[in-house]
Amino acid sequence: MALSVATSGSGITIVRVEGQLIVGNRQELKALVTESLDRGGRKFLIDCTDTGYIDSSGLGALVTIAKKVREHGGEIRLAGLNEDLRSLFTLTKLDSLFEIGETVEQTLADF
Amino acid sequence: MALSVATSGSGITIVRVEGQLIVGNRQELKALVTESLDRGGRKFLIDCTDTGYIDSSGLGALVTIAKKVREHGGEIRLAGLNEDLRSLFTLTKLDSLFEIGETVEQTLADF
Amino acid sequence: MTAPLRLCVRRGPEKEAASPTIRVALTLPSDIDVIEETVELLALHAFAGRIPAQRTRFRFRVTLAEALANAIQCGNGGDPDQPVHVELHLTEETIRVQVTDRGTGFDTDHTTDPTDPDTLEYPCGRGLFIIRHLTDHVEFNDQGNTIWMTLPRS
Amino acid sequence: MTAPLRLCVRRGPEKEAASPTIRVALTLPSDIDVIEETVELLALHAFAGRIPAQRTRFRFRVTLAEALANAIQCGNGGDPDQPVHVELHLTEETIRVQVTDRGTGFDTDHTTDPTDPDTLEYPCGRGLFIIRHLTDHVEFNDQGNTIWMTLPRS
Ligand SMILES: Nc1ncnc2c1ncn2[C@@H]1O[C@H](COP(=O)(O)OP(=O)(O)O)[C@@H](O)[C@H]1O
Ligand SMILES: Nc1ncnc2c1ncn2[C@@H]1O[C@H](COP(=O)(O)OP(=O)(O)O)[C@@H](O)[C@H]1O
Repeated sequence: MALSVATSGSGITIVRVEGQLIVGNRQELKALVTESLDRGGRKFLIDCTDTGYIDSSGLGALVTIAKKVREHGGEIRLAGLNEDLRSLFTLTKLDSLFEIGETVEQTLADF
Repeated sequence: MALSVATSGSGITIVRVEGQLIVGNRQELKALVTESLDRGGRKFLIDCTDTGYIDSSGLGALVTIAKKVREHGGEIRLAGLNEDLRSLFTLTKLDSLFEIGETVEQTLADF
Repeated sequence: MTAPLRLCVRRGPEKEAASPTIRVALTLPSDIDVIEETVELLALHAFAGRIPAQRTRFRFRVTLAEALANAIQCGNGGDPDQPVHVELHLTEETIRVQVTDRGTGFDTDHTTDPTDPDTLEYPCGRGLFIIRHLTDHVEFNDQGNTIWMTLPRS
Repeated sequence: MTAPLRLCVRRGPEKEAASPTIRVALTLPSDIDVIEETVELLALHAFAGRIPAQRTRFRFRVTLAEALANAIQCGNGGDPDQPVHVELHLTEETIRVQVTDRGTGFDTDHTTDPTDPDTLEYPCGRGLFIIRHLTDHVEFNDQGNTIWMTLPRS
């Protein structure tokens, strides 16, 4: 997995997850978002356009991150999920915890 | 494996071997050449352009066929062998028993 | 040379494919960092010579990753010296995945529902739930240290 | 939205591939008509995810076909009820092929040279010679009903 972070002109922190988000690497994602929160970031977009698959630990990490972001008065959205990834959120009902947008561009514009 | 037979304008029987020439199908080739001999065919070209691999039974079948053809005063040539197939004949020194031409066209012209 | 005249075409005996079961086996250390590579390696064999549906490939990868994570973390307690054994039994239609750890197992009849509003925000407890929903069939041995999952191959 | 500014790129831990040995196993009936299919099936696994040299693929297919033919015909006497067991042990660099039949074996030390002018026109006796020349290494068990052949994977 590779994570890359960018900040949009409107101050949204875009975290791009390339590859698998699984038990072996979910901590990296948590650490990265925590650092961004510490630096004052409050709006987060997780870009899953190039995400392969997510396991239950990866989903767990996203839940934990979402909680933390909300505790800081922030907001987190997901975007770019393909049908398979989307089905994981529907199955686990986590789609009720996360705002899941369509493309990154669309989700950024709506934020 | 699939065998197809054709006769050139100059009366050469061209036997095309598609796929593997191995223990499970070598009898077909023997039967086919024997029938051609019975019908008076004396010049044979085995077209290996689309042959995958040949096992020791396949080589053995070719040796038997060559003998039979020569006993009938005929001649047999091979053509279209790729490097790998050619190496089998060099390794087993069967290249001393068979005339091995280059392309089918070239070998037909030289026959 | 004039155009050759086709006389006949014969095909060798084409046996109805007996479709033998192919077994693919692999032993890995209890290290969560090898899960991803193991999954990719086994996916190559699971679908060797095939182009399965995108969804099939996804189901295989997610459920195998889950089962390996449980075997490594819950079963073997993350002790890298304890091996995890994986086998795929491949038939024409299905993949049977077997994952065995060296642990004492657990009560496999006890299931929890991670979609329960009370526990929805828990970070854990979704693994077996996902496995049950993304496979065609799940079974455990009595001890609870072997899981068998059945998935399609196409 | 203006162009996003790249802040950092992190990569997860990439473990030096432990390169586990993968075992692929298959049992077939003693029927020469299943050799071709078995060879193709096992070639898929032997080179899964790889694009080996044309020559490597050829060597694998020819020598496996030879070993299967011997096991079926010499070892099991062509009795379709007698199984032949094949295993591939795949490492990063090599393929170890194991073929076992139910026969009584033979004197594996006794080798003949089919290129001898006296026997050059014999229809048989080239199988083991080809195996010895197209593999990197050949071994038998003491009984002579198991052959191990080592070949490259690339
Ligand atoms: N291979 C195993 N060995 C021992 N216990 C296991 C094993 N697999 C699962 N479990 C038990 O089942 C529980 C539920 O597993 P799971 O649904 O995957 O969620 P999680 O692993 O996130 O807790 C685990 O917490 C563990 O107690
Ligand atoms: N698996 C086997 N079981 C018993 N005998 C075998 C086996 N493999 C080879 N042999 C013996 O070795 C001989 C030489 O084999 P090979 O070189 O393959 O030539 P061929 O099979 O054409 O005779 C065989 O004729 C047979 O007697």
